[in-house]
Amino acid sequence: MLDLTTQIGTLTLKNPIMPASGTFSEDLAQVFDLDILGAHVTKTITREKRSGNPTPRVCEVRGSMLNSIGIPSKGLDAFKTNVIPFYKNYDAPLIVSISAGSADEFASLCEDISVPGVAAIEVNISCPNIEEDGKAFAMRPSTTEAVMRKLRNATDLPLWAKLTPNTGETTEVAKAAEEAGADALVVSNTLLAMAIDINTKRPKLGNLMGGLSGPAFKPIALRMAYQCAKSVEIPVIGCGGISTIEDVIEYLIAGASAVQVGTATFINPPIMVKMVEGLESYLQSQGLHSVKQLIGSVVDQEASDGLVFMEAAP
Amino acid sequence: MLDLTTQIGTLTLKNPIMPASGTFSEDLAQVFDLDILGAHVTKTITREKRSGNPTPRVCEVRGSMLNSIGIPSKGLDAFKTNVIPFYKNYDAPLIVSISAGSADEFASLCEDISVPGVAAIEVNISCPNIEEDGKAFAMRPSTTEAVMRKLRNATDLPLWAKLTPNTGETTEVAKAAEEAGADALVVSNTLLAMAIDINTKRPKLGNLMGGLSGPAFKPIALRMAYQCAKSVEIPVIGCGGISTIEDVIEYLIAGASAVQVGTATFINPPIMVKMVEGLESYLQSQGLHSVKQLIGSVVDQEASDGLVFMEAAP
Amino acid sequence: MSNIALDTKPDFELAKPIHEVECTIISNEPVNGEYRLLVLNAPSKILDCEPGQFFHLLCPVSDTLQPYLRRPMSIYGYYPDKGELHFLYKVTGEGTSAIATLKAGDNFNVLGPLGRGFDILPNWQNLLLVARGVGLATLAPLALEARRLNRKLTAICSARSDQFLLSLDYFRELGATVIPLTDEAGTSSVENMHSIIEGLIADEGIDAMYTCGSNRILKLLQTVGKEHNIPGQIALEQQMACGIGMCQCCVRAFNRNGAIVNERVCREGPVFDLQEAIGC
Amino acid sequence: MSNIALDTKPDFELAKPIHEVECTIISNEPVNGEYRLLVLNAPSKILDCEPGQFFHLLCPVSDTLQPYLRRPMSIYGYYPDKGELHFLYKVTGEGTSAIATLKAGDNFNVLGPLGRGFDILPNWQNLLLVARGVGLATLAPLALEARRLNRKLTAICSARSDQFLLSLDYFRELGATVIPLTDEAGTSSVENMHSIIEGLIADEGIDAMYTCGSNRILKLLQTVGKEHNIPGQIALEQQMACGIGMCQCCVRAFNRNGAIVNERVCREGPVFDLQEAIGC
Ligand SMILES: Cc1cc2nc3c(=O)[nH]c(=O)nc-3n(C[C@H](O)[C@H](O)[C@H](O)COP(=O)(O)OP(=O)(O)OC[C@H]3O[C@@H](n4cnc5c(N)ncnc54)[C@H](O)[C@@H]3O)c2cc1C
Ligand SMILES: Cc1cc2nc3c(=O)[nH]c(=O)nc-3n(C[C@H](O)[C@H](O)[C@H](O)COP(=O)(O)OP(=O)(O)OC[C@H]3O[C@@H](n4cnc5c(N)ncnc54)[C@H](O)[C@@H]3O)c2cc1C
Ligand SMILES: Cc1cc2nc3c(=O)[nH]c(=O)nc-3n(C[C@H](O)[C@H](O)[C@H](O)COP(=O)(O)O)c2cc1C
Ligand SMILES: Cc1cc2nc3c(=O)[nH]c(=O)nc-3n(C[C@H](O)[C@H](O)[C@H](O)COP(=O)(O)O)c2cc1C
Ligand code: FES
Ligand code: FES
Repeated sequence: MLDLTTQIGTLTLKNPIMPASGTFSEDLAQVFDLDILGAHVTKTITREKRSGNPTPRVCEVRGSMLNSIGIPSKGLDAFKTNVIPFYKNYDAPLIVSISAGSADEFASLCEDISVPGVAAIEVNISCPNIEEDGKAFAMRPSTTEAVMRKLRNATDLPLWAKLTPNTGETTEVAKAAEEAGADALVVSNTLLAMAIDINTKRPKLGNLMGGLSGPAFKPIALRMAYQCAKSVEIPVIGCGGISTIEDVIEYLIAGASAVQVGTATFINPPIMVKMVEGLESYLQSQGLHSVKQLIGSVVDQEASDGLVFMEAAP
Repeated sequence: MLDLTTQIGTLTLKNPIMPASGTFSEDLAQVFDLDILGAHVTKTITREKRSGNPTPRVCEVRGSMLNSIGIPSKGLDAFKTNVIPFYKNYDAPLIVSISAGSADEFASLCEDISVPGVAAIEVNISCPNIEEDGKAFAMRPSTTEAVMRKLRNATDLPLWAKLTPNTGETTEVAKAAEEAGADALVVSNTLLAMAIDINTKRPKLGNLMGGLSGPAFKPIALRMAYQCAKSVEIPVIGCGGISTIEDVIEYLIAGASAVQVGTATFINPPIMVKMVEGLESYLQSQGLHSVKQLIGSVVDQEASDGLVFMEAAP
Repeated sequence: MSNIALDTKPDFELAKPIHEVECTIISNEPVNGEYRLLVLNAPSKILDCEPGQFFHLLCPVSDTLQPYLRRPMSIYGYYPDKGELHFLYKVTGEGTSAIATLKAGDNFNVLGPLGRGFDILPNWQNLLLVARGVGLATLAPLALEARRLNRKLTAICSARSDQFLLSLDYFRELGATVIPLTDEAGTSSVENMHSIIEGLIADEGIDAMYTCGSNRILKLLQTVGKEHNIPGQIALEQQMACGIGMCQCCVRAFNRNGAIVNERVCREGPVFDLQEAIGC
Repeated sequence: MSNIALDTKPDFELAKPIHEVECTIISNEPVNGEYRLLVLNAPSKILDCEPGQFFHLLCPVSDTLQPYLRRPMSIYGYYPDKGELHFLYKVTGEGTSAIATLKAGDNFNVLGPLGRGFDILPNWQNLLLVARGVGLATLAPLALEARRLNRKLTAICSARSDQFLLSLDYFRELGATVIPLTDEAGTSSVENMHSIIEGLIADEGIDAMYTCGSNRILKLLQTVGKEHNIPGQIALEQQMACGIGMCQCCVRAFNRNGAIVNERVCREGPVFDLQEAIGC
């Protein structure tokens, strides 16, 4: 029997494939049976209603996309009334992504969303820390640790910390999150980028800048997932540019215990189903019996010690 | 008369197209007349002979590449004897890229390379600072400022500081470099990334990780060039993923005073020649008479004030 | 694929399944200088459509054209009996240029049908359709449906010149009264359109109005609708990533009960209430 | 393009110009289960080649195959009179799979000729060529050149089985003596190869040896070369980005005067001194 399960702290997922926050919703149930997935991850919510950023909110770049959706949110109450009950119809665990502009607001939202039906909380600490200088919490170890401690005290549910690539301190931030009690790391959110329409001379996004996601982003997020898996003991959930079963395998080999699929679902909505099937055939073809045999199986030998934590010269 | 010239501090370049360090050498003279270019930029050199990183040193990722060449160098003396005289045959100014592991070694190399035939020095501060924790000088404003001050005191030649994308403090680093006396910023070097061969489970680069360059990198480097141009008074030279004349124009509109072309030359060796021609036709078609009319012409209005310096939420 | 059975799980809003399938190109020919007609051989499961719905198209990739996101395109015609799906499109950028390279026999991946189509309420007998340019592509299936339901349809079609007046014959064949207006002939002004519509209302009455695209027409119909209390619907466009409601990139603002609300064009639309729509 | 005149500027090492040009595919057919022959219609300016040189090929991009870097490929044949350029290649990954999709009439962008080819010094009369598998592609033009210079050539060709023995007829037509060895027949062992070579040396003598690829053959020829003081050359492979000497990614280590030196395969090579080469 093939064993596709993976362990994220106390949670056992029936397979390591799940959607990334903001690229998934109840609507996808019209495309396939959502119980095929290892978990369900919601779009980030905030306590208040928010309308999100001005349009255009997405644009295409060579083989990938930028988005500046922001966090439009119907608010906490609407979420509890409409969204949580929908996912109760499924066995897959529900992971709720939350965000706030200050550590205290973050913690109080975290507490209020710790309700039955929610299996874990993903904390989107890649959003700007409004109390400080507007840099995301996850850009610095100190702000990461501070917000994560408050979040840890606010809930007994598993806490997944979603990191940002917009930092030069990936491993330090990862360790700070672990230190402060995160149960897993999601690596990572989008990378700040920009595109300009040369005809109108206007930025292609209403918000000027936005986050790069999709295939172009993969080598960067994979590097981060590898660095994090080498630096912490808690599980790492890889996220960034995963579009094929080969990408899933690459992340697992690099050390990710599970993966989140984002932009690829926009291009190919049933792709996560194909990945679950593909993972099964891959294990079979390799004579492996469990996903766990793949996780962290990268052959990096001595090379890894000296290099992982040093930013390589060009 | 079309005016393609651009001003980088005291240097006037006859057009804004030049190669990026490490993606250009005397060998390209076999493909086209190198005097077509606005400037010549050498591969980074070190004082000592170095052999560079283990092979494989490059690999392909979706629509782009990673490299971990390192800085193989024949050393300062060989450079002075063989390379500088070669470029004396051309009118285009010679920009020499240098690197070192400590601020003092950097400054002394800078002094020793300030010889006739060299028009400006590009300082590759994206290399690891061996004295501190191995993070590149340009990852932090403090180390940037410290090394740039020593470099500034070491030469009277124009100093171009080459920034790294592996930081969450792009604008702070840009300002620190300006503050310490840089004459221009080159934005930017490659972004740390990784790829694993799923068949062998080995990293595709001998060095485990390497720098992403090419089209996938463009939206990131363009964002940085825009942020830098908004934050400093000195000229910004855009670099990252430029492969077409449209890319050149996008960078100029974003605020770059000139551009460096790297990976695109590997795919299409005469591309810089086509870009110079293309720029001319573009200006003509737009009824513009000077490249300077394009530089910084982005229509970002009010939006820019609040947003440029805040890392956008996903 | 996407023949993943939706089993006993909760029916999301009792909505129909969305399919991702490979179709085969039957033809892809220019209709006039600006538009092309794409005819696909499609499985019947994706041909259970409503007028106003759209598909999200995966564009082919080549050395020179490399679109990444899918492109939304209204259904121009759907024919379950023949197994055909038609799109009428204008080549405007990278994606549509790539679609234009498709040849008979090529595979083409489509996702749909998507979104909410036009309503034709039982008491809407006299229908008016006002469109300009490629907007006709979106409104065309409405004419087919109007005939099926045995309603009377008048189509005011505006374009730069006669040569860009698409689908007139198609509308006529379906029994619609067609009123062509062109810039060339000086007949396409808002004023002229207004007086023509007032004439129709005075003459035999209009129960519902449909349009899409043009801002000027939207404003005109909103005025007429308010004055004569005639309901109406408009199909809107917005940039899309997912096309099925997940990404929230395709929102537009609407006026509803005095407040401004954001709605997703791909999910709550692309057809919206005429009076709630806000021009841009 | 690249018809950019190299005017009065310093001749870089007096080297010939490198051209980037679009060629047209004449044919691209399988030669046996593993190899394909690509025949291009090429302008004469790129056909001024030396045996052992290579071209850097820009692979076509499609929905499923999207190679980015160029791919290096030895010249299998160059025919300035017919305006033809030939490559013999094995489909191993994304790039060569993409090249395999090219059809007669398609355009194909090549860069070259590149690198330093084989030497045939005036006093090298009896030449020995030892190759295995696709390595024959690299050595084939050497046979043509040997005939042009009126030298005697013996070719030891090794492969898994007869069916993979490429180019034997080609070598024979050019007047070479061909010694085929196969794993199937059990004749391809290093020992057997060694005794055959010793036989040739004893018989009529060998002035120079050429090989490429296989580590086992390299070691054997180094031993033989040292023992009998016979010079030799080897063509080596390494991953490439630029192909013309700029990026330094294609280095390999060589033994030179007791020290280890790095050389660029694309520029100082791909042909190197046999004794300096280091197996891997
Ligand atoms: C629901 C809906 C139905 C449509 N029906 C039709 C139709 O029947 N016939 C037709 O010709 N066109 C139709 N359009 C417009 C069509 O989607 C665009 O013309 C097309 O996406 C342009 O892509 P491009 O790559 O050629 O242009 P580019 O300008 O290069 O596109 C760049 C990006 O902007 C998006 N974009 C550009 N214009 C539009 C637009 N008007 N609406 C939405 N996104 C846009 C593209 O999808 C792409 O992501 C419809 C749009 C929507 C939203
Ligand atoms: C000077 C030279 C001459 C060559 N001549 C021939 C020839 O005549 N016929 C032939 O079949 N092959 C030849 N090769 C090998 C050929 O370049 C590779 O088989 C080809 O690049 C594989 O590309 P791929 O995308 O199909 O394989 P992949 O394995 O998917 O390639 C991945 C990457 O590795 C590189 N790579 C893989 N194998 C090699 C290799 N052996 N050498 C260099 N780079 C490699 C590719 O270029 C690409 O960048 C030659 C190589 C060199 C350096
Ligand atoms: C349209 C869009 C909306 C997103 N919204 C969120 C969000 O609300 N919260 C969050 O943590 N990440 C959000 N993300 C980031 C994704 O979850 C994911 O981290 C990122 O897209 C990288 O994965 P990918 O390359 O597979 O898309 C969003 C991404 C996209 C493309
Ligand atoms: C093979 C290779 C070698 C490089 N070597 C150097 C170097 O020695 N010094 C340096 O400052 N940048 C080096 N770079 C970075 C480039 O100069 C440039 O900043 C980067 O590639 C981004 O531009 P591109 O996307 O146009 O290639 C190198 C890049 C590549 C691809
Ligand atoms: S396009 Fe994604 S929500 Fe509408
Ligand atoms: S491939 Fe670039 S130096 Fe050889």
